[in-house]
This record gives sequence, C-alpha cells and structure tokens, in this order.
Amino acid sequence: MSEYLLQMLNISKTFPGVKALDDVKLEVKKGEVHALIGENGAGKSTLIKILAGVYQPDPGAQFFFEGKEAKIRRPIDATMRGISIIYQDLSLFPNLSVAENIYIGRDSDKHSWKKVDWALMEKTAKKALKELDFEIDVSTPVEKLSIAQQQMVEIARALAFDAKLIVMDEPTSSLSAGEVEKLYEVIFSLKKRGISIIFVSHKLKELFTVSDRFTVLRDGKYVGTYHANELTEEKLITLMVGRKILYEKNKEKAASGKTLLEVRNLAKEGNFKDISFELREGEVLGITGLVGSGRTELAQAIFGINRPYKGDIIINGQKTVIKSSEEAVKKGIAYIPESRKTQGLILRQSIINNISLPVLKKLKNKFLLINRRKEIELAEHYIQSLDVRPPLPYRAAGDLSGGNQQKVVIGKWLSTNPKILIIDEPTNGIDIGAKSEIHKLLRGLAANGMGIIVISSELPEVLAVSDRIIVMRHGRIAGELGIHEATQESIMNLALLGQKGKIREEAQL
Amino acid sequence: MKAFLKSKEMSVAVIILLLCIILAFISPVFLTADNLLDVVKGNAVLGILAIGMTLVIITGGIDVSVAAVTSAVCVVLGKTMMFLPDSPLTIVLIFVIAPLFGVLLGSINGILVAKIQIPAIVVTLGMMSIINGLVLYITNGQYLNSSNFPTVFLKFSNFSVFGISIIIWLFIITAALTWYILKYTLIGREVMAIGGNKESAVRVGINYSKVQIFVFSYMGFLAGIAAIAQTSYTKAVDPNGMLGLELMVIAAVVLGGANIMGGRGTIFGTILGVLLLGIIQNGLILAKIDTFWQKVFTGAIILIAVSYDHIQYKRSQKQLSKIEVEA
Amino acid sequence: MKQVTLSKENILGLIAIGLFVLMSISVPGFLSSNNLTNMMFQLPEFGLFALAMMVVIVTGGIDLSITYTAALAGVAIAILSSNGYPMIIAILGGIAVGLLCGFMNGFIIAKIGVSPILVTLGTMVLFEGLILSITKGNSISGFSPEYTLIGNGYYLGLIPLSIIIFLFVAILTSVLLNKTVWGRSVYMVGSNPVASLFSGVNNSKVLMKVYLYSALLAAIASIIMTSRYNTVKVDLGSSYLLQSVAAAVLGGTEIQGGYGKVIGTLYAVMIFQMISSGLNLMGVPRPIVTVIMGVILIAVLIINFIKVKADENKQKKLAETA
Amino acid sequence: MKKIAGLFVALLLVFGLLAGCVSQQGAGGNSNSSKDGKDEAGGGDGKIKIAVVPKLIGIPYFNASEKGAIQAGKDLGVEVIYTGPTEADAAQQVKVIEDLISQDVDVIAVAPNDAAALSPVLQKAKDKGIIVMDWDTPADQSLVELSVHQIDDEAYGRHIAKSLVEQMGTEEGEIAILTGGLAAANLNSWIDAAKKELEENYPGIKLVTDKIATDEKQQVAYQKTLDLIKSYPNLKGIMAFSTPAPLGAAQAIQEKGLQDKIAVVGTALPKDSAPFLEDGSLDVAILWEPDKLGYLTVALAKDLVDGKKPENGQNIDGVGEVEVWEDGKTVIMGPPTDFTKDNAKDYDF
Repeated sequence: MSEYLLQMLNISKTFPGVKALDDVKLEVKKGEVHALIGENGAGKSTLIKILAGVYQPDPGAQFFFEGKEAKIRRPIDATMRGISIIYQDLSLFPNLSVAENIYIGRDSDKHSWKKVDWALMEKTAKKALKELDFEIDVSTPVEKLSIAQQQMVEIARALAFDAKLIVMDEPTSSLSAGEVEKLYEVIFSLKKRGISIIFVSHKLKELFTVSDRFTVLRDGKYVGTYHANELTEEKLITLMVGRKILYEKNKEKAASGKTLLEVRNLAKEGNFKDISFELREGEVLGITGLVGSGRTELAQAIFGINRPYKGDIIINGQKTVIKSSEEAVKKGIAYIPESRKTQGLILRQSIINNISLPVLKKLKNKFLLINRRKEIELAEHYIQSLDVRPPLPYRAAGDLSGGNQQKVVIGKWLSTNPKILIIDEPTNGIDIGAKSEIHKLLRGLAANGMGIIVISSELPEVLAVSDRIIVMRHGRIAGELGIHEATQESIMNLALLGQKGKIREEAQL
Repeated sequence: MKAFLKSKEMSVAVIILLLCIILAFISPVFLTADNLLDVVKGNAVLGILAIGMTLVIITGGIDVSVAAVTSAVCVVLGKTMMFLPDSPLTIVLIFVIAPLFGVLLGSINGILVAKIQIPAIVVTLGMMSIINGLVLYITNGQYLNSSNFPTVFLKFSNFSVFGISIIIWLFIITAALTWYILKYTLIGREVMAIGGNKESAVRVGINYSKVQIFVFSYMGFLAGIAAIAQTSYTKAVDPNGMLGLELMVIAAVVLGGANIMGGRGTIFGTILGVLLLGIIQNGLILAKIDTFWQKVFTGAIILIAVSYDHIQYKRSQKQLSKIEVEA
Repeated sequence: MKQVTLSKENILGLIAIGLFVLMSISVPGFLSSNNLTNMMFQLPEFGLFALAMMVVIVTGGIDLSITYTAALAGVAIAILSSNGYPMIIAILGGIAVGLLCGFMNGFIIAKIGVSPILVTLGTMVLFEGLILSITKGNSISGFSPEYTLIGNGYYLGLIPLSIIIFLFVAILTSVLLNKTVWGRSVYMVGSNPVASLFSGVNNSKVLMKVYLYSALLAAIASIIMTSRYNTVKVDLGSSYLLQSVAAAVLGGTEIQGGYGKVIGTLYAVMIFQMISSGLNLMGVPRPIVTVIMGVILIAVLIINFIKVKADENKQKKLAETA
Repeated sequence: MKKIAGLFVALLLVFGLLAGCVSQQGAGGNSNSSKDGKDEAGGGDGKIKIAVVPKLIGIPYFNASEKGAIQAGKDLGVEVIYTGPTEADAAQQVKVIEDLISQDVDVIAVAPNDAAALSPVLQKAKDKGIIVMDWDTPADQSLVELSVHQIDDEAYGRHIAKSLVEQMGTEEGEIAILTGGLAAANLNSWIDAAKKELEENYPGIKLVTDKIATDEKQQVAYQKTLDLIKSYPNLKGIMAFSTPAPLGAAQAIQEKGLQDKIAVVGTALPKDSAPFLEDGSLDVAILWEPDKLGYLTVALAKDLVDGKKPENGQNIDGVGEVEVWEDGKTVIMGPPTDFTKDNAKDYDF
C-alpha cells in the first residue's frame, strides 16, 4: 500500500484558448495538511474542481485514491469516496437547519419517499459537531449563522460523510482572527484523527502555521512539492512568482501630465475607507492587493455602479458625483470588469453589437437611427487594430477565445475615447502570448495621454505595466510604491502584512 | 419565537390582525366562530391550490393551468358520480379518481418543463388553453347539480367533525400532509434545498428535473383534492366556475411571502396569504363597503406587499456582500 | 462553405404561407374578399397587444396589465368624448392615461426592481378596480362618428384603416428595436442586464421606456377597439391577455429575454388569425379552436427544442472531427 | 428633443392625410364581389341559413335555447348556425358575427353582450343584405328588423318583486338583491323594474344594500349570501338575478336551515333549481322557457326571409301566442313561467 492517500498524476486541462493545467501532479499523504499554493490563475481552483468531479481532466490523467485507481465523474462520486470540498462560497442551504445541511446528499435518487429521520439526522449532526468541539443548536437555520459558523457546518458535513480528505478553499478569507485560531484547532484535531487536508490559501503566515507540505503551482505548471521545514516565506514567494521574471519590469518614465482624476477620502460602508489618490495623464496606476481587499468595489464606485459613497471624486479639477455608469461614460471613464463572460460582454450578441454598445449614441444619423455602416466600420477598425481573431464581426462574442474576447472588450471601451481607463484583472484567464500583447497595448494607450488604472492580483503584471502601485488591504490603502522601489516581495509584504520593508519576524512564527 | 417575529410571515400576520381588529369594531358578527369558519370554508379550494402552488413557486416555477386542471377534474368527477352506486365505496372511489386524474394532467406539465425545458409559464399557458377548450367542448357548459350525485356524496359534503365542515378538514389535511412531505420526506427536503440554493443542490447530487416533475405532479394531485372540495362546496359542477382563479392562487402564495423567483415560501405563510384574501372579501361586505372599490384595495395591497418585500430583500443582500474593513 | 439555414422566423413564415394555402384550398369562402377584409379588421388589435407584449418579453419581463391599461385608456377617451371634447383631445387624453399606467409599472419594475410578473399582477387588479369604480361596471359609449372611422373605416375605400395603423406601428416598432439606441439597448438588457449596466447603459431608463412603449401600444389598440366596438367596458380586450403572450412566444420571442423579432410576432398573429377565422368558417366549435391554439403553441416549442438539440449535436460532431 | 417634436408633427400630418381619405364603406367592387360569392353559395343547396348568436356559448341557459333553435331548424327546413363567443365579451362576439357575414347567412339574430359594441358590425351585415334581428337582449333598435323578447322587461321585474313579497308572507322587512354582473344591461333593467315595484306598492320593504355582484358563479353567490345573512340578521328576502345566483343564494339558505325565515326568488332554470325548490330554500324560480325562445327566434327569422311580418296574437307552432308591440318590431313571447317544486320536474332544461 502506497503512503499516499491521494495521487493525481499527469493532470492537464485545456479550456478553449487556454491551457489551465499542464501536466500537474498532487500527492497527499494520509493525515497531513497539504498546502496548495500559487498566484491567482496558477491553476489551483481548476485542480480542485477536477478533484471534486466538476471538471474532467484531459485524457492521460491518472488518479489514485487509497492506492486504487479511481474515477470521479460527478461531484457525488467524490463525496461517496470520502473526498469533501469546502468551497470558498460554501455549499450550504440557507433555509435549512444545521442538522439537515450536515446530513443532506446522503440518500440517492431512489429513496424519494423515504421518511427523513430527524432524530438520526440530529444525532449524526450533533456527533459531527461534537467531534469539532463546536456547540450550536442543530435546528437553527443556517442563514442565521455567521460565516465562521457556517464553515464549521461544512466541516461537520465532511466529517459526517466520513471524509478521508477535506479540501478547504480559502477557508479563512472571511474569518476574524479569533475565528481563524479556532479553525486551526479544528484542523489539528482532524489531522490527529488521520484525516488529510488540502489547504488552499494566499495567506502565507497561516500556511506555515498549519501545513506539513506545500505543492506550488505556477501558470498552470507544477513547480514542486516541499516540506515546511525546507521553506521560508521569502522562498515560498519566490517559488510562487518564479525566478524568471515573466515580463520586463516597466522602465518607461511616466509623462507627468495634468491630473485627470483625484479621489479624496472615498469611503463606502462595508467596502472601503479613507481612499485618496490621484491619476495623471499618461500614467498607469497599478492597484493590487488580495482578492476581497476592496479593489473592485472601489473601481465600481468610481464607475458609478457601486453607490452611494462618501468622499469626493474630482475629474479634471471638477468635483463630480457619478450617479450611473451612463454618466461615467459621459465623463470619459471606461471600466473593464473582471468577469468578461458575465459583466464585460454580452456573449450571445455579435462582436459589432458589443463594440458599439457604449457609443451607440454617437453613431446616430440625422434620422436618430443607428448608422449601421459607421457601426460596422467602427467594429472592423478595432478588430483590425487589436488583431481580433477570427476577424468576423458578425460572430457572437461568446464564440471567441478568452484573449480575443478581452480584445473585444478593450475595443469596446476604446471606441468611447476614454480619458480614464480602469481595467480590472486585464489578463485573467488569458494565455501568455496574449497577455504581453495586452500589456503593450496598455502602455501604448498611456503614452498617448490616457490615464489608466490597472487592478490586478498578478504581481508581474502590475510591475510590467504600472508607473506607480497602490496596495490595498482590508478596504484601505496599505501603501504606495513607486515603480523603482516596487518588487514582488515588497508588494506582497504590504498586501499580506500591511507593512513596508522586511517581512516581520512574527510572520515566521 | 424570536425567529418568527422577524420572519416574512409576521408582516402578513400583522396585516391580518389589524384587519381583524378593524372589522371586529365595524361588524359584531365578524369575530363569531360561524363567520370565521365560513371564511375558511369559502376559501378552502383557493387554499388547497395555493399550497400546491407554493411548492411550484419555491422551485422557481409557476403553474397558470391550476384552475383549468381543477375544472377538468370537477367535470370528470361529476360525470363519473352519475354512474356510481350510492354506497360508501363511492367516496373512496372519488378519492382515487380525482387525484389520479389531477396527477396525470400535472405530470404532463412537469415533463414538458423538466425534459423539454420549455419555461413553466408557457407550458402551463398552453395546457390551460387546451384543457379549458376541451372541458367546454365536452360539457357544453352544462351544470351538474346535486340531483346527479349519489346521496352518499351529499352526506359526505355536509359531514362535519367537531363542528368543522369536511371541506375545511380537506384543507387542513392537505396543509398538514404537504407540510409533512416538505419536512419529513427526502423529496420534500430536496424541494426546499433547491429553493435554498440551486447550485449547492446540484453539488450534493440532487436530481433537479425529478424534483420539477414531482412539484407539478403534486400540484395536479392537489388540484384533484381541490376539485373534490369544490364539488362538495357547491354540490354542483360548473365547468366555468373556476375561470380566473389561477391569478388569485398565485397572489395568495406571493402575499404569503414566497418569492416568485424561487427559493422562499412556507405552508404557513401561504395559509396566511389565503386568509388575507378571504378576509378582505368577507370584510368588505360585512363593513358594507362599496363593492366597486374592492379590486382597487386588493391591487394596492399586492403592490405594497411585493415592493416592501423586495426592498427588504435588497437590504439583506447588501448585508451579505460586505467585506471587513479595518477600523 | 455557406449554408442556408432557416431562422425561427423563416420557418414560421413558411408555416403561415402553408396555412394560408391549406385554408384557401380546404375552407370554402376563406379567400372571399369578405373574409379577407374581416381578418384585416380583426388582426390589428390583437397584433398590437402581441407587439406590446413582445417588447416587454424581450427584456425578460411580462406585462399582465396591458389589457386593463388599454381599457383604462379607452375609458378616458370615452369620458372625454362624451363630455364634448374634440376627438384629438380625447385620443391624446387616452394615450396619456395609458402612458401613466405604463409609468407606474415601469417605476416599480425599473426603479424599485420588483419582478415584472408581480408588479403587473398587482397593477392589473388595480387598474381593473379603477375602471370598475369609475364606470360602475357599465359600458360607456358616446364617441363621435369620425372616431368610429378609425376602427371601421377603409383607407381609399379598399384597405381597413386599422390595419394600416397596425402595419405602421409594426414597422415603427421594428425600426425602433433594430435601428435606435433604445431598441438595441432593449436586446442588450434582455440578454445580460449586468453586462449592459457595465457598458454604460442605463438599464432602468431602458426598462422604463419599454413599459411606457408597451402601454402606448396598448393605448393605440384601445383606440382601435373602442372605435370599432363603439363602446368601452371593464373587460375590453381582456381575452387578449394570454393570447398575446402566446403569440409573442410562438413568434420566437424567448421568455427569458434577449431575443424576439417583430416579423416573428407578426407571423404568429397571422397564424392565430387564420386558424381562428378558417376554423370558424368550417364550423369547428369555438372551444376546439382554443384547444388547437394551445396545441400549436406547445408543439412549436417542442419543435424548436428538438431543432436546437439537433444543431448542438451537429456542432459537437463538427468539433470532434476537427 | 426638437427632432422628436418634429417627428411627432410629421406623424400627425400623415395621420391627417390618411383620415382625409378614410371612408365608412369599402370599395364598390368589394361588396359586389361578396354578393357574387353569396349567390354561388346560395346556389349550392338553396337552404335558408339562419345564424343565431347567443351572448356566450357553454352555459345552460343558452344551451337550452340552442336546443329550441336547432329543433325549429329541423321542423321548418332551414339551416341553423348556432354559434357565439366562449366568453361574454363584446369584442369576441363582433368577431363571430364578422365570420358569419363571411359565411353568407341570410339572417343574423343576436343576443348582444353590449348593444353599442355591435352596432357597427350589424350595420355592416345589413349593408351586405343580411337581415338583422335581436333576441333575448335588445340591440340597437334602428338596425334590427325584429326584436324578439322572451318577456316584457318591466313586467318581468315587477313580477319577481311581487313574487318575493308573496313568498315572504309579509309586506314589511329587509331584503337584498344579488346580480350576475354589475355591467349586465338586461339584469339591470329587471332590477330597476323590481325596485320600482317595491317603491310604489310595498313601502314597508327595505333594500339593505346596493345590488351585489356574483361574477356569474354559484360559489360566489353562495359566499356573498352567507355574508349577507350575517351582516343583516333581519333579512327576510333575497332576489337573485342571473341563472347561477339564485342557486348560490338557495344553497346558503339550505345550509343554514333558514328556509322558513328567508324567502329566495330568482331567475333560474328548473332542472338546476330542483334540489333547492324541493325543500323550500328556493321558493320560486321565475323564467321563461329558453328553448321556446330559441324556437321562436328561428321561426320568426324564417318568416322574415319569406317576407312575413309577425302579427299581434299570432300563434306560433310549439310556442304559442305571441304579443307584438305597436312598433311592429318588438315581439314578446309571453308571460314568465313560475317554476316551483310542483312543476320543476316537468321540464328538461
């Protein structure tokens, strides 16, 4: 019998246009806490979805569980084998009780009319919760619980299913410090009982607290698996980021034009606070920080979608209140959202219709109708200048690959001739070649006088395009770095610890 | 108890309570047991259908063919009773025939919705048109009255237990049964689970289309029961007697706090919604109010209720999307 | 390689033509000028409701209140006319009342964000109540003779005026939907409201205009109906409510929103009209006509489903071989 | 904004132009061609075609008339088309009549849902040479050749009121009125006549509330009656108009065992009311025989085609003597029939 509980070998996964995973392996020993780590887009969540049975890997993958070859085709297959996934957004039923949430999914299709045994259900739930040393009334509906409590319910569900392997995806992202401590205790006790845990997180400190071994992924590729004692936080960061700098760090000098946008003491309850910065003509301002640090909310507030906020937004020296996205466009602001498929594009509509959408009003002829000829010319212009492939303007936007879709979105916003371009995760899910193309494009636009804000979690990207970098943490600005002083390490320090300079000692425990 | 005070049902209950207090002052007969029983009895059919509709709406569907299905079952019942002997067996038999026929019609809806993936509103619209046309064609609108029914059925209709009419009992039993199914059977919990979170339901391996077929068939089953109640109530079969009832049924469920987009809804809330509609109707005569204004009141109450509910919902969503900002 | 594919609308158009030929051959009197004019007189009011419903459905909504909006507009016209106001004032008054109804729907749906089916269910009952309390349930007449020409007159002594109005509105709707900024936004909001919001489209303005437009069409339908029937009552046109949903859906409009064409709706309305008139001429009992319409609605949707499935399979195979 | 205003003005202009060219009549050739069609169709079998249009089809009352009308067609050798809308909707009825015009019938006899609504289409029928008459409910009197009434509305309303007082056994007390729908013209005229009778001859009778609508549904009438009994405990009598309303009212009385306390009189069919007449929960159902009305309508229509006008006191086979008013147009079938528990079983409708 192998020493490994789980072995995933030769795992590749290709999505249209992107190779998300390329020959990755993951081996988890019995009773260990195994950290899966990598930057955003490194392929962690794809790997986990394959483990969960949500995605099927490309042919050639090998999958062993408890030493035997295993096939996981549907989520229920994973559950039945004893693999439980605790997603970041949790899979709970808010209207059902704690007991039910723990018990649900236990019976198959055949037993529709089987009586639900509430007594057994509660007994099972209580037992599972007791193992976690977590006291709560099992008849409470889950919607009444805090996120931390809900997470415990998910873990209890895993225990009730006799899970041998529990995957926790960013489990601490919405927990307070005290709750995190409690979670650690739970993890240790699970480990003591021989349950393996895959722990996915960005927070290096906690990874070192709980993990025995680390598997590092980078750009969909396997970097290596290491024992905790082989690593330090610095080394881990280097492993995640890679020795080879992916992109050339930006060396161009920012043109110091006039101020386009100034934000003063911007605040929105539950989103961000005390945000002040300015953006000049011809400058690329990078905003980075962990997912959930309030970056996107800030951008959407400036774009008039996330309302109402406190504080001032000053454009071209004039104080303005932006009440809607329509007004933002009028003021010369363009915002390219993070999710192309749901927010950026209307997938079923043609490329033409997508590109012209924000400028339709300018395409009216004297009869107030849309000048279709001009509209097509406009679309063709951007298809050509951005090299969208295939260059078929009537094709539905949903038919294109990720990189080409992103080009359409960029074309759409360039058509508005914006003064200020805010772009959220510009290269999310796009292959390497297209990435640097887009970086070049952004630099070129800035050189022509546009003010650009790039929001990104990908540090090399931020370094490659920005003139200045703002790092956000917990809804505030943790610090600002000029491009000359910025390194991946210094940004990480701000994002993780909220401090400039060296990683603090306590981080190393 | 505390949970109840904060629940959506509470707001309906408060409105009902206020109405009752006002009516009690205006009309001395309002609060008599007799009157209240009449209100419940008069709305039992609406109530039975609304309970079925609650399940449909919880899963995000809608069924506008309920009234048509119920009429169809009424007609079938009426016609078969003309041939049934005057023995207690007849009662047993109608409790077999009516629900079976209802399930048959309901399952057609369910299969079309789940398997052909036609939106529920369109399927049931088409079914409504088909069933109404067939019923009218077959019956030519002919009434069947009590002289066509075996006396045992009339006895059954007038039967009461503890002074409460059998029709009210049918409503109570239906409510209890449905509550039991929702609470104590796997399929019931799956209906609730899908209502709670569709994505999670699929993650834990719940068969969505099976649940859809179930809720529409169950709706048909209850339409069968409602047909028995209706026939007992009027002691006659009027093929046109249910026209337009489907919108009242939907209104009752929505007033009871169910979300038309799916996800929320309780049996208790629906019962309150039915009572609210019933009390408005009853009260307007007792309070001697001009009947012409009744619809204006009803429309305004629906608008206020749904807008209020939506604003509350938006607020709660905002709470959920908060991120922790360091002070 | 260019392949001629049949769009949903073209298939429907073929069905309409086929039906016309079939009816002409098998139903005596179908081709008589009398019957053809009849159909032209009957089509506009139904067609207008169907178009009004279609525009709303394209945004993913539904408007259950349109027939009562129309009736309320009709009541306004009747009251104004019978009090001696000139025809044009009465008509404008009616349209204003209709738009007010549309504004109420639009406000609660677009600004507050309540689901359309609930809002219009409420306003439907509300408008009905208003009409009842204004008219006491009686019918109101008293239109001027010129007014009755709108619904009953012929243009150039040949073609019913009402069908010209309807065709004009249909073309206008088609132009508005396909050629104007608002029309484009209607499809965009219907396809993906989030993405359209993120593209600088003011969703709530677009939706508001949709409900106003739908109410405007209902008011025009009301003008044609009141002038044709010379009277208005609370249930004016109420039988068109579910029929208009059926026609829009049969015409290819997707009930989830994002897709729908005027031409498709037009074909659907013609199909319903031909079936109704043709079967009546054949002496088929009216209830059976209702049944057949329901069957056609469901059957066409099943055919669409099968076609989509077949296309998907073809695509899959294509992808596999590639 | 200016552009929109301009567009609007242009639209108005176009409309104005159109309106200038609009006429009431179709082209001359239009009606001619239809006449040709008619001749051809008429040449096919040579039978007289009489269309009888009820307010709606599929309710017992009009089903009974249908029987009579069809029977008359058989007896008299004419083709009878009995068709109508499935809802009591004027718009639907107009369509039915339009389709009938296309079928080249000789006579259209209609029971209008709304007299005003039908005027244009009846005018059109007349222009095409079709004989237009009404039955059951009057249409626009300037358009019809003949108006067949089951009853003299005034006399009928008064008769119902009188019967109610008779059944109450007292000339004092509270009563209430139920009606099928608030918008039904004939029901309203009966109710008005009944009220007049009470005011003039029975000052001791007090009407407790305005007429109450029952949506033409038995269960609604039943519920409303229950509410009435509770609201007005001294209620002595109920008049119920429209055929389902008396049944609902009687059902409430039966259930509460108030047969001896509250008298119910209404316009119901005998077969439907039999179970209520039996135990006195419904005291009298007053109606005419709708099958005879259908029969009479067809018989008179045939006479019209043959060029015969009805005369006062004329005896129609299967119906009896009819009354014709001085205008020569209005035909009254006869006095109403009182259906009681003694005779209700003799009728088959």
